[in-house]
Amino acid sequence: MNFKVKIGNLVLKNPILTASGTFGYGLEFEPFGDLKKLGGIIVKGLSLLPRPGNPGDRIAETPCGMLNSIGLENIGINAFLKEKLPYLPWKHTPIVVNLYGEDLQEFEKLAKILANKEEIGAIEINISCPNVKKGGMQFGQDPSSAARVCEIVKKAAESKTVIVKLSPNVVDIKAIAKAVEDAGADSISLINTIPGMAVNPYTRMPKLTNIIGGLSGPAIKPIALRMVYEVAQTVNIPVIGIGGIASVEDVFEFILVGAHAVEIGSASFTNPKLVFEIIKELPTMAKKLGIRGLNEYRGSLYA
Amino acid sequence: MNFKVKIGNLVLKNPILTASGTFGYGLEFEPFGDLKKLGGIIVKGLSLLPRPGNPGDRIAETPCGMLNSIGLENIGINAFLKEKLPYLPWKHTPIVVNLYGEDLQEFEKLAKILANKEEIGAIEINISCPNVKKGGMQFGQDPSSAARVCEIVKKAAESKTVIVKLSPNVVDIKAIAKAVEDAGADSISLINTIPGMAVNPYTRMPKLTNIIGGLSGPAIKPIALRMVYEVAQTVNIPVIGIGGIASVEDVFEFILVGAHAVEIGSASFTNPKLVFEIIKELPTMAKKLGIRGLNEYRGSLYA
Amino acid sequence: MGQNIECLDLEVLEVLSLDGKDFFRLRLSPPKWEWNTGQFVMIRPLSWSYDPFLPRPFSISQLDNEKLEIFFQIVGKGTKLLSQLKNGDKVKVWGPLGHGFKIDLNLPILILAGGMGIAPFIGLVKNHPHPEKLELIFGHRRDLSCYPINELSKKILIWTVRDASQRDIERLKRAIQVKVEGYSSEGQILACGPLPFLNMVHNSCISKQTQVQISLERPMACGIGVCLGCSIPGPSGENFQTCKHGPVFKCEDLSTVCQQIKGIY
Amino acid sequence: MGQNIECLDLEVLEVLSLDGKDFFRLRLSPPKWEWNTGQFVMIRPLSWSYDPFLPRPFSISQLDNEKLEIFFQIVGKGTKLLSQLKNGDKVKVWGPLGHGFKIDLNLPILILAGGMGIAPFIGLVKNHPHPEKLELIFGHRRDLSCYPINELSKKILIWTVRDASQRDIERLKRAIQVKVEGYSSEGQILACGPLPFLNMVHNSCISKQTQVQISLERPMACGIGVCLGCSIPGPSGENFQTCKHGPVFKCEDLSTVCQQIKGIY
Ligand SMILES: Cc1cc2nc3c(=O)[nH]c(=O)nc-3n(C[C@H](O)[C@H](O)[C@H](O)COP(=O)(O)OP(=O)(O)OC[C@H]3O[C@@H](n4cnc5c(N)ncnc54)[C@H](O)[C@@H]3O)c2cc1C
Ligand SMILES: Cc1cc2nc3c(=O)[nH]c(=O)nc-3n(C[C@H](O)[C@H](O)[C@H](O)COP(=O)(O)OP(=O)(O)OC[C@H]3O[C@@H](n4cnc5c(N)ncnc54)[C@H](O)[C@@H]3O)c2cc1C
Ligand SMILES: Cc1cc2nc3c(=O)[nH]c(=O)nc-3n(C[C@H](O)[C@H](O)[C@H](O)COP(=O)(O)O)c2cc1C
Ligand SMILES: Cc1cc2nc3c(=O)[nH]c(=O)nc-3n(C[C@H](O)[C@H](O)[C@H](O)COP(=O)(O)O)c2cc1C
Ligand code: FES
Ligand code: FES
Repeated sequence: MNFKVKIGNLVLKNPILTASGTFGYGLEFEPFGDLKKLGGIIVKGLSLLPRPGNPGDRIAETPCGMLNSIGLENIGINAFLKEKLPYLPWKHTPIVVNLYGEDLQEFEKLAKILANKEEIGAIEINISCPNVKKGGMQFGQDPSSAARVCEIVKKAAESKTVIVKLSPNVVDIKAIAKAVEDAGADSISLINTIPGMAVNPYTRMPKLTNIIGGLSGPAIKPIALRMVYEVAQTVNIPVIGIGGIASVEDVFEFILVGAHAVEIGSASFTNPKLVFEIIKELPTMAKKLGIRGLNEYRGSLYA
Repeated sequence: MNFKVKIGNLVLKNPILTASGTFGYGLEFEPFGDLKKLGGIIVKGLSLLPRPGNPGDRIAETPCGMLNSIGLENIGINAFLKEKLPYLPWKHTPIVVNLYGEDLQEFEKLAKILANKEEIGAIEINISCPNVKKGGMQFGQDPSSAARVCEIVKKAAESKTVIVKLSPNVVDIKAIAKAVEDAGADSISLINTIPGMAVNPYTRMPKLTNIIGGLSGPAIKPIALRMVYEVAQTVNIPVIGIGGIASVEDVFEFILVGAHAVEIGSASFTNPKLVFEIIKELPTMAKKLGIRGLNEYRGSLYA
Repeated sequence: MGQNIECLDLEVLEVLSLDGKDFFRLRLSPPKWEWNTGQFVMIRPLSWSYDPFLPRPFSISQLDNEKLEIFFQIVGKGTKLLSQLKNGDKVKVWGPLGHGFKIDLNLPILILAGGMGIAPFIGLVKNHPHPEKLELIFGHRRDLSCYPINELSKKILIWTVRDASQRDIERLKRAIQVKVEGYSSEGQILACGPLPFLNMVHNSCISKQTQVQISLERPMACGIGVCLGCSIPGPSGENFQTCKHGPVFKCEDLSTVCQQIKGIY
Repeated sequence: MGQNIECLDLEVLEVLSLDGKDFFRLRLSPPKWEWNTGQFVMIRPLSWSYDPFLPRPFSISQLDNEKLEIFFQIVGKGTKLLSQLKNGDKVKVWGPLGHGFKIDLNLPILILAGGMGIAPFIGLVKNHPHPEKLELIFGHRRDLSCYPINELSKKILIWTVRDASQRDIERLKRAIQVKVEGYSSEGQILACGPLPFLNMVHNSCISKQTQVQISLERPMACGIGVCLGCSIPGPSGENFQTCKHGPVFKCEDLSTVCQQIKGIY
């Protein structure tokens, strides 16, 4: 069976991508499976300059999920291009770079750097990180600033496919999605983490030094599924579903509500072979569902 | 030890309340414990006229939580006053009525009915239900309409304590909380459920006939805790924490971030004796924490 | 009813697979309850963390001085975990819940059971003082050996129909229709099974103006009438909570539900 | 290192409580790994649903042809569940992870262990060809019988200090300071234990300009350098991932962390 999907100019051999920040720079997963088999690799969010991230404790477990307040620690775009990208199997599977800028200029510069790099398959703009002081989520909470970031990156990135990653911390996700589509996005991915908090009642300390972090994992799947459903019904560009996906059933649930592809996030921490296993299970699951391709299934929810 | 807390005119003998919609009209729990021991009983949301709620399937389990789209099925305020209230131990523990109106007039009428009923301890206004078409959450998403409902109920309810229950489906919960405090609310309770969705990939059906429902349970605790923390730092009226509370530790976590009291919700479905057990465990837990009262602990997070 | 509901931590005495795979008998240390056939319990093992979150409803299959027994099939996460319980494990159980069948031990009784719908009737058949008054029509998809049928008294009349194909279902339907007529005046009819099965029973009986008591399954969170997750529309507009007013209903009370079943399922 | 990491489903061979309560030895079917003292594994039983969600990190305590052994204490939900594993249960395990201690078997070695910090050293002590070259200072809160101390060779010198009170801690500190000086030039010092213990070791050694290898614990989600949850600031501003660049660090690489410890803990 054929599991190909098109996202902008990209053709993915299957709809399984890795969510930014949960798959490192990709190479870390070589011991666990053949990276070439992946639908695409989305790497850790990159900024112009290296960032140390937030100090102190920055992960905590919660019921069916986890909080993180990494604060976009990364090695910077240049180190990535020099030290990581050449070793990734970019000829065989698209490498998607997740970008974070503190302001519009930074986003523009980042996009320009990537515009003519043939090794880069697509750009995912992160306007939804809850863990940084500047930029991040605030771009993603208002339709017009979301649109502005998108336009600028789209122009600077020239022909590169641009995916805009939305924040769930909004009242009306449909309005943001529409604004971003109108601004020229090739695709929309959602959701990023939801602001949350955990404390230790005995030590009276917050579990994250930053106090507030982003919630991810199966706990948020119902919220993610609802938002993907709402957005898929609103826009005409492909939607990429993210949030708590941890099994091949979950993948098909997101496709059922209208997603073209999905990203596997924190669930990879529970089993580093998970993405590879899910890809192997796609044909069996499709057979169980009695479908011959993803097109006939996508968005076919009886509702 | 003394666990008394004051909410408006009410004195609760302990900070443990039951969340609306998860404790029926109270009497159903008589086989499981002594209702008089509760800090307070908040009953199922009541409207002017009886409501049948939404048709079809209206609950579904999710990772560490559940979705519901009951749609405020209830027997109506009059049936409650006649058939339930007299049998509740209102002399020994405050009965709090959760109110739902489709518009401002309905809220006003409901409040007037309750104003001079001595059996009623307080009113909790539900401006946050995601499962009804009119009223409900839309009142809770905008500071000025939230304030308007609050003012009207406060006036109509005369000297009754009024608690406003906030929706988590907002970008800035602090702004809503402030507006409601300024409008005269005696207390704020939060959070109500978060809109979410679940589907069956095999039957291609949404698990709720209504498609979208409200997410509750431990899954949402990190989000609830964060919002309670934000609101407790913003307002000077007592805050009541709700969301995924399932153990005595959870109770103290909410108090640690600033809550005066808490409501136990869906966790009661996992063990109908839970509220009674938690109340029994309060002294032991306080001892473990080395505290002599709630005042010294409340909001004492090292942050 | 409702006054004698109790919530207890019971001990697992035995978990036995009937087919070596999906069908299980779970025996728990017995509570001292007065109960009726058709009543049920909510079950949640103490070892469960918050995932799965909700308790699971099961018919009381047998309850005597030795054990509380339920009979279940693995259909998802929760039943899978129940099947892995070990002797000595503790489970939280509350019951007896709801209203069961109203049974007159002196009348002939026709039992209509589809698949796991056999569960509530096992104790009834085993303990009935006049088993020759009982007749059972049992429709099932899986091999007969999956169900505790051979435990039932030899004295009762059992008609089993394997309803694998559309033709089988038609056979089952005819068998039921023929039998039902005989019981219309002189005896009682009790039914339990999956919704399409109940729908068939309902339609067969309504058309013959025959009384039948039907046990209904709905998704449940609390089992005690408070979450309102299991509400169904009654014939005159009012709602019934399946867990409290049911799970056993009079046939005519389910007309609205049966009309909706096609829409829902 | 890093090239030979594997993720396997291993079988539980034994779960043994050392004190009948909180301290456990878990033996798993052995993978064929080359590994060093101080490396660790991530463990997640297949029976876990999504709660608890994350895997748990544990030092490799012993690994030979017969078993992979970890030694752990119940401190929360995850370790509680691990202690309830039964023989034959399957657990997902990936490793060997990170960088362990760099050990010269010909040099004298001083081991400084606090509480569960003894775990990584059990295999080292048992298998060391010249146990008389080893010396262990062991600070512990709980009764000595909780720890597998009596399994260790009689030939090695063991100083145990029960650090229950502030005075005990001062004694432990002095014992360490005195010993450390002796090893400054002629041997190696290895340390593992809770953060305040490591902080004390760090300060004692830094002040004497003594080299010590310290194994650090940080909250971890992935164990393989991708979540960046375990990052610590290195001495010259760059970040280290504890799971990948550590868990064993050179003393001087931890100066910034040790400065922060007071702030964090
Ligand atoms: C009053 C009552 C009595 C019951 N008695 C028995 C019994 O004696 N033996 C027995 O095997 N089963 C019985 N059931 C059904 C049993 O409760 C479900 O099979 C069980 O809850 C499924 O749990 P799960 O986690 O394995 O499945 P899930 O993973 O929760 O769901 C798996 C599948 O089962 C369906 N399902 C889930 N819950 C229910 C439910 N409450 N009713 C119907 N379908 C459901 C889901 O839609 C899904 O398709 C009874 C149900 C009720 C309401
Ligand atoms: C590299 C490494 C090696 C380890 N080796 C061992 C070992 O050999 N034996 C052993 O018993 N323990 C070891 N630990 C600690 C062990 O991982 C934790 O005790 C365990 O994860 C706690 O899980 P829990 O679910 O029981 O506790 P939780 O409920 O998750 O937490 C309970 C308490 O433990 C603390 N805690 C949680 N995770 C960690 C962590 N990763 N590090 C430190 N404290 C934590 C929490 O802050 C909390 O106070 C090691 C940790 C690391 C990072
Ligand atoms: C540790 C961690 C780091 C993350 N870093 C990034 C990031 O750099 N850029 C980004 O867009 N999203 C980041 N995310 C968000 C994920 O890509 C994903 O959107 C989110 O975790 C929800 O998916 P999940 O529930 O499957 O994990 C991070 C998530 C986690 C858990
Ligand atoms: C089945 C169900 C019915 C509910 N009905 C109401 C209601 O009538 N009025 C209301 O204000 N909140 C209602 N709620 C929301 C709860 O009171 C509570 O705010 C929410 O469930 C979060 O708390 P929890 O996670 O502890 O369940 C309902 C929740 C559930 C699960
Ligand atoms: S299951 Fe909750 S009301 Fe019936
Ligand atoms: S634990 Fe994930 S980077 Fe170290």
